[in-house]
Amino acid sequence: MMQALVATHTLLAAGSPGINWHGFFFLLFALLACGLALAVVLADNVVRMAFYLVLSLGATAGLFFLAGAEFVGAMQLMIYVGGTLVLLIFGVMLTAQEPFVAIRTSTRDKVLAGVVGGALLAVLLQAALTGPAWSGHTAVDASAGVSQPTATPLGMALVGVRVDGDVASGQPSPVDGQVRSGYLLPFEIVSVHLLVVLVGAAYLARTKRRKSSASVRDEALTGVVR
Amino acid sequence: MNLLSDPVGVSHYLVVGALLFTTGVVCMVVKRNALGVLMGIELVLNGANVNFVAFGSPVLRGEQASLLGLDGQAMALFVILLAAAEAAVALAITLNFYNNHATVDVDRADDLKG
Amino acid sequence: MSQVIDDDPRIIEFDVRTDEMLVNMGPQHPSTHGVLRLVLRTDGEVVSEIEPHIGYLHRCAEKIGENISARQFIPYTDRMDYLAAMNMNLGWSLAVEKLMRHQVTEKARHLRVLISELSRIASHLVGMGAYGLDLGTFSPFLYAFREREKILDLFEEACGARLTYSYITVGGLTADLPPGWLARCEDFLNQFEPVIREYHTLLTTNAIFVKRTASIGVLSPELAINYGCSGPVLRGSGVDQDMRRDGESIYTAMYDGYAFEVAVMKDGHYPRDHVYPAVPHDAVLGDCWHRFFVRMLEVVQSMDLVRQAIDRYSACKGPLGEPVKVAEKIPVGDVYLETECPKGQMGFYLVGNGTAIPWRVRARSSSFSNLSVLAELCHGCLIADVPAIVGSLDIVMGEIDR
Amino acid sequence: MAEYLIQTVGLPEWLTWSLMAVLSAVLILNLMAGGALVFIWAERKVSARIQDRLGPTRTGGSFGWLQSLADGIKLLAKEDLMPEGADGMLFRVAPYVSFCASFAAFIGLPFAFDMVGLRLNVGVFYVVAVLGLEVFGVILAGYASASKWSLFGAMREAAQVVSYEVPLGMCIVVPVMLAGTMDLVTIGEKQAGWFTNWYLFHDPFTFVVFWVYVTCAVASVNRAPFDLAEAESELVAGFHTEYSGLRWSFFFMAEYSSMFLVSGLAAVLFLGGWNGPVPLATLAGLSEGTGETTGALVRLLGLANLLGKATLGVLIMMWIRWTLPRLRIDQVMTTCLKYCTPIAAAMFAGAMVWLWVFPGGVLNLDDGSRRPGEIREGWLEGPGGRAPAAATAPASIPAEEAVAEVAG
Amino acid sequence: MELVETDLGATLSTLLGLAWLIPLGSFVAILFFGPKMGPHGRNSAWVATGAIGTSFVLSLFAFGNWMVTHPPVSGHHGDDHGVSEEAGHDDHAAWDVQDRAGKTPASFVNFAEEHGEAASDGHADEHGDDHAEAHAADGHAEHHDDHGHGEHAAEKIAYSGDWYRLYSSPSLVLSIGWYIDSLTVFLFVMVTFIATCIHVYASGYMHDELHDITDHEVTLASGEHLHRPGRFPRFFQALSLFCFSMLGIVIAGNLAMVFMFWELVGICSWFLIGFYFERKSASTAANKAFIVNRVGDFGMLIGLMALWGALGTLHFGDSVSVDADGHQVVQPGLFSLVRPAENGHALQVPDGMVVAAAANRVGDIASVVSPEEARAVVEEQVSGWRARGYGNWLLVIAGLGIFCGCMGKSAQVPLHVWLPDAMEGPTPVSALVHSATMVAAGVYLTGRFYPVLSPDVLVVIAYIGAITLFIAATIALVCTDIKRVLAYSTVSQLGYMMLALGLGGWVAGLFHLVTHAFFKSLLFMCSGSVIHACHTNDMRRMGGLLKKMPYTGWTMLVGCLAIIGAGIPFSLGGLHIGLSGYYSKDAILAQALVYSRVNESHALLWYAAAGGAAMTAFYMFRLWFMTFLGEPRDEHVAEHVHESPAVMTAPLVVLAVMAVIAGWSIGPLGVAALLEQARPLGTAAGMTGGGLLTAAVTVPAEAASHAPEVHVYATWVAFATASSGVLLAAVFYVWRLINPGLIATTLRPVYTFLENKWYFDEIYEWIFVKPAHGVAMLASANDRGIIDSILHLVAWASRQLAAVDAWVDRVVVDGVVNTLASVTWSSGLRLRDLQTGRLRQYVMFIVVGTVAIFLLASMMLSTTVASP
Repeated sequence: MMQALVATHTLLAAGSPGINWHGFFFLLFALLACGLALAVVLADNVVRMAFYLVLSLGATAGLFFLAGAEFVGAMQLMIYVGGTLVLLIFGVMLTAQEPFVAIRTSTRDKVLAGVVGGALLAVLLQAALTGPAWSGHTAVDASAGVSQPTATPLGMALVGVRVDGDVASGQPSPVDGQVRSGYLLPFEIVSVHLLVVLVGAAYLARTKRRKSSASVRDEALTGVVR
Repeated sequence: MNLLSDPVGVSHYLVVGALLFTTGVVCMVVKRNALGVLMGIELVLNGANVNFVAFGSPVLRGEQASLLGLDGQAMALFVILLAAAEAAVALAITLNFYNNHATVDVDRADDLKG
Repeated sequence: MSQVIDDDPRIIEFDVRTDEMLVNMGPQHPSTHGVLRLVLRTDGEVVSEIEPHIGYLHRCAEKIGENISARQFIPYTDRMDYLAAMNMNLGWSLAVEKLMRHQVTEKARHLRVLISELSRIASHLVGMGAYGLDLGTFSPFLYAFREREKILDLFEEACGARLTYSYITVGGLTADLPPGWLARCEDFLNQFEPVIREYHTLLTTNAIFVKRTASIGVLSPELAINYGCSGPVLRGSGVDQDMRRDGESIYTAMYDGYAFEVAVMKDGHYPRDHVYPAVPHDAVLGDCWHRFFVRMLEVVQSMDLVRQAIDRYSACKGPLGEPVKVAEKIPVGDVYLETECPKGQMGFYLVGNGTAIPWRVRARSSSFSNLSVLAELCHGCLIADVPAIVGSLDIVMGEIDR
Repeated sequence: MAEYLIQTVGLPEWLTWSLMAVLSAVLILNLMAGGALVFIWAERKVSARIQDRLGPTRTGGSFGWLQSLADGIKLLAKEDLMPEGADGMLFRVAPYVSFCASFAAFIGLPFAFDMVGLRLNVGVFYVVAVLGLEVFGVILAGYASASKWSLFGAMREAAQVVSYEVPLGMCIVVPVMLAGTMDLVTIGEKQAGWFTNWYLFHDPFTFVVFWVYVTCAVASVNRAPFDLAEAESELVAGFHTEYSGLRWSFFFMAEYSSMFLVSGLAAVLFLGGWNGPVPLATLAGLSEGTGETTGALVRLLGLANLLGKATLGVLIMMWIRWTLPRLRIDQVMTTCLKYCTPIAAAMFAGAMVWLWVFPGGVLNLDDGSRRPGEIREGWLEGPGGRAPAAATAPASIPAEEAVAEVAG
Repeated sequence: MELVETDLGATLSTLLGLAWLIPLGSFVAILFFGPKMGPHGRNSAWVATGAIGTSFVLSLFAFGNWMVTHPPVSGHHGDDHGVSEEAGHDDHAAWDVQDRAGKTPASFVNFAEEHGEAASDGHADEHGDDHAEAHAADGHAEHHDDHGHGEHAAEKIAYSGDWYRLYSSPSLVLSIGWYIDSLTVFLFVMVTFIATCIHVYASGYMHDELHDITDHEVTLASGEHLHRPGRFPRFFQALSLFCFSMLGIVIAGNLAMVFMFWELVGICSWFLIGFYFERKSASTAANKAFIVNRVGDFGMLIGLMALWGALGTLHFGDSVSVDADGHQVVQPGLFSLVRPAENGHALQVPDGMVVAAAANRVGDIASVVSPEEARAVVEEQVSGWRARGYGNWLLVIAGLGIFCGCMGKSAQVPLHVWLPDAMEGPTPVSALVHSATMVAAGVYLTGRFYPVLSPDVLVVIAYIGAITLFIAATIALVCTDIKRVLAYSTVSQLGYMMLALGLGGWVAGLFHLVTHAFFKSLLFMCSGSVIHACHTNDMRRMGGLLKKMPYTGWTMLVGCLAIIGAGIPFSLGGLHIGLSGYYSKDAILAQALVYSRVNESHALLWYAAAGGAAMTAFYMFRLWFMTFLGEPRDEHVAEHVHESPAVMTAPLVVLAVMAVIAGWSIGPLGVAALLEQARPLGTAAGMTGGGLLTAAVTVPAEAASHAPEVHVYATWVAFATASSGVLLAAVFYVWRLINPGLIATTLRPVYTFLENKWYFDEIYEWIFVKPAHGVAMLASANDRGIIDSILHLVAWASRQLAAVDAWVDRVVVDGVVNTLASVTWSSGLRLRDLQTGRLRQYVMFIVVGTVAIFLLASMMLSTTVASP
């Protein structure tokens, strides 16, 4: 997957691809992402589901890279794929007892879900395809966009400074003359939110249990609490 | 428009996002395992993220991307972060549920049944 | 299964509710010292119950002993604690001699001390090296074996064998030492002495080692006595008992005139005849670290004894004395004698009926008693602590299963 | 080379570019496979020397240098067993997940100036993120093996790696902060000059943070004393208990290349990357930009430097492994959460204050050609813009003068 | 030193900012980890001391930077007590330095350059005439001719800037900023130095708090004494916060920030004075200090409002910002508004105040013409209005208001009553509060705010100061509590400072502030040492302690000599030799003399000052003699007296040395010369004004007091009064020629009057407290008698009404509600089937709902689009 990325960027940097590599890799990653997402739905085994999900998210990260959002892509790999999924697999394993690894769903439910999902998909696709057609014309110039640093402006924006037009200095964006605000406040809110959530999760996941009498005796005997 | 013949653009990403979103929803509906539902949620969020990134991408929207600026990417970042938080909490809830009910079958979680 | 939370001290918090599982450790596990099988009941990494299963190495040694003469039984004792076969030989020989009221020559007595203490060093070297292995460090094991090989070289010179010696035998020893042996032994001791300091650096005072062993598997003196533990395991809990000093007279007489101090912690410190590393802050008397440390002390102690024995042996003139005949008759009566082997107190019981073949032979294995305390020690420990605790008991399955 | 192929040989462009991509991929692949062979051999020799023995001596003549190859052939020939209750698909796929993660991380690691698979402006981040995926292979292997020991190993690995990513990230942020960029090439470039420009010697905080990084790196690649996932004395062989043959060897290739990778990362982040302790090339008046041949030579020198540093790191890890006992899982977590993380955080804060108080750095011996410690220079241009080396190196100081300075 | 090339303002603000914040760090650290710092938090002392020590070192660095970059020159009106005669007057060198410094951009505000430019861009032309008018009206025109020190007015070096803007709008900028001149730098050094000494001293003094202690002064209801755990960390925590607050006042770049830290100082003093809060007296004293200060702060708030409302800024210095076009915009601060450069830095009522005062007229104008035109008209009119005195009152109110706050903090009559009571705190606190921090804050702010004070206000300040110094001195004459004597002496000396400031002796007043800080902290710590040894505050039970406590005794003698201004009143080979107080007090006296000569009607000020000097000498030496000389009066006390530990005596010695040398000048290096650098622009010359509160007065230039004919006379008077005071004390208490008790009985009414502290507390009790009680009682009676009975009536009526209503409720309303409820109940019963509790179904519902909404919306949209 990553190997492919090398090729992509080399090609895009070259500026004049013989075939549409951007399209090719987009198709590849898109198919991977959607196909694996489908596999998540179809799989019965929880661990396999998690595995497919990891790959699907990874492929999405590839899509992000293709869209020039390298930082978000790396973040997706690190936090989403790395953090979240490890967490998930942890949970899977902690609760993975034979009867629960695969819980079957009734066919009726599946069919119903398929119908409803299809309707939703139709609505969404309708929205996606009838939107303004930005597509196409700028994608060829992707070589310019790819090498633009995404991490720095994003990082600066997170601490409240917008490189592309800043409220603090009152400088408008060079592009559209708008003055934008940074994300310091949302960033802080999210930070605190994360902290609270983690503390809450840690608390929630704990359970109380009666200590066995043997360990009480052991403790009394050795005077060592472990 | 013809998706297959046009160069890759926002619409393509939107389609992928829609597919991921729908898959996630179906996953949430179909899975009886609480963790499966959780994975469905992750897929839904991921689908939304694809849209955000697409709208904010200078590659896909060229000059017009500046209308959205970094907002698209920043929003995607926040979604990722909050998804991590959400996963932690959801997992904790699942574990708690498992502790109390000795199962992760969401169909058995009908204590609030009317 | 959520419990009502109250102030009951027996209710503790667990991270996540997990289900207990049974795990088999051994008999093909790398750190069970042979063919021991431990069945662990674990909750995550926490061991709630441990049950040793033994018998994989049972060879009916005792029953065989009732069908052959006392001297013929010597090779079988070799195969009990095969890491310290000399001490096994000695234990059996002394027991038979006690029944026969046989007195060995002075020269043989000193040679026996020399050989058995060397054997003790060799045994403790294995214990030490293997303990490092149990804790995940490989190099000390090979360092220990390097030195042990040198001792085995010496033994080979003396009796021709490297593992199952049958050297010490009823009524004396099979042969006298070859010429130049004593000098080579001295050379070895001189070379070995500084190496011990390396061991202390590598293990005893190593911060990780201390973390892994200090306050782990704490064995209280009462518990140790109740379970019949002996040897370094007992002394590691601070019980001042050593058969070489406290045993029966026929055994202690062997050490008459030898100066040694039992390696046990008294009044908060160990005997200070050598420069030892200080007891770490975290260590609790009776934990794995102390058991290990006592062994290390006994190595030095044995070196002292070997040196003394060399002096006394070379001072003795005259013949070594011949062992008793193979078919020598055993008087009627029964006898039980415990000797201080490297692993603990090894007891032999035999009943003579006037023939050359004992009517009953039984052995009391030190490792067996030491192993029996394992369930107590491992309760509530982590899986990673199990090898640490088993290793600190320094068991030999050959001796347990017989 | 690409131009050469297109213009002279006349290959079609798409084929050329594909060839180039495949070439770089193959190079990295070879580095991993070959590196693993060499390192496994080195491990055997190093451990042997540490343990007072000889190690392999026969295979391939002296030094037993073909031993790893022989082992590899043996592993190829071995039957790849799979336990009966195993989840077949995951069991098969797990080693490749580990391997791919390790492999993919190499793409972002620069081996010399601009000698990098892909110069990403989020290079450090990318490498760490991808390396973190290696844990998936281990977890899957542990789960799929249907063995309790494997499961234990996997759980330990998961807990450990996830925890250690926190202090590791904090350590990495320090040089990133000093350099003002996440681009590994730029980070390396900022440390050009004498060894005093290395971030290791930038200030006391980075010096401390380097050692925290070493600890965390050792832990995150599962090497002793943190090799809990495969603790042979406790868990038989941990997550790869049930593996044999080629699949097993993939785990090992992943492990050794991860070791190499974190060492290389340490070299780039703290030890000046491809810049030697003495700026030989600069003193001689050469730089990457002075010409095709000399530029290539300078890069080769840089490559040698980086490989040397990374190999040294791997050797040090081996040394540690064969010396120390293994920690217990709770102690590993304690080390991470109670020591490494707070220390790294404090050092991060300290380095920040230091940067604020001494914006120009303290120890910098300027070799006259590059301005070390400059923050944010050209960050807006990103990796697309050339680093200042090419522009300034040859002109600013004549070679004779520089040599004379050193000699004097 | 490379610092010259860098921006000194940035360096100083960094160094001093760090020095300021470090005690905050210590505070936070002790707040959170205090009890964990060693046994009983023992190490918190080291944390706090280390923090303030570090601040001291940083301040020293800053000081060094300052001295290197702006070495003080001994101007000819500088301090001529020292060896300045030899030093020569190298004004040109000074100019060179200034010029170089003037090149540095950004936060360095070189007034001469900046304002020169501002004046040249046509601004001056417009208002040239108006300025002349203003000059004539205020009588400022002659100040250049008088003294010829106009060039010094341009020499003021100050750096100002903002670290962080809390709030920013066109009408108000609230920021955390700095204003650094030599006064700031030097006060930083002084405050941190003294605070360091006091921290060290306190770590010994407070050791009782390290374990559980029984407070014998607190008796519980059970008859036992209070037993409580020690509060060692808490003490140092408050001490750190106190230092942080004080340093915040000193470094503050605007009045809002001053006010913030002003209140912080107040709350810290509340913590510290009430440290033994279980003691009734201590908690009362803490409350008293706090409340009395609030009275002052109320005035200060009025001043703040007046300034902000009229001028729209609270910044001291000018602030430079970059506007949208990238131009630098200078927004004038208070100082340049009140004393604009184009006016030669002479005081004039700022435009804002004039316009605010002429609000009616502005309204008139605005009602006739368009806003733009109105602005132009108003601008035209401003100078005319100013000439007619619009806004004068506003300026006076602003000045008085701010001074009101200073009165509270610096314990000026009538707000002085809290300070003696504040002795209830531990002695290190007294030393800190009364020397370097709290009371200094008032004087400091008066000094800092000096440019804005009009002559009217100055007269008020002078009189308040004089009254304070006199009243306090008289009370101190009869006090027997050793700490109260010192407390009143503090009040008295603060009166001196205020007097000096009010008389135009800007350097003199602040100089005295500095020297006083040293010797007063020394005196307090000595007294603390004595109390520590004797376990009593009563001087009547002491005596003859000199032998047992030599360090304490002799250092205290140094302190006494310093406070009375001991020195040789004539020149010895060109050198005037004396202790620190000698220089500062003489400067004040000289200024008073000049003032009284210029303004005959205010001669009383001079007599008060001179008389106060005599009294100072008397009561200080009365204290020393009673404590250290003679025979022990109380055997019980005397027998267990011992010298204090080294950790307490060491600061004493250090401070004693400082008390001796703080006033010395070596070449151009001296406190006075240093302070001269910080002199506010335009105050070097005298000014004439007033007429609002008093008859017009002329505030003489401070340089005038250095004239030999004035100075020599003042010095001799000071010497004579001081020595007469000492002699009198000796007559009473050493040689015992006269029995002091006899005097007391002879002058019984006076004695009683003084002993009761001029009945201030009683007066306040009668004027404020009792009436308040009375009003409260009246209100209470009103509540109970009238309002309550009305309420009862209403309640009764309501009950009757309610009875009727209840019937309606039960029958009519309940019937409706019950019907509704049963309907809801039954429909709920039917609807509950929908609530399956099944998660997946809910998801399904959501999806179906979403799709439905989309479909509906698109349908609606299409129909609305289609319909027209």
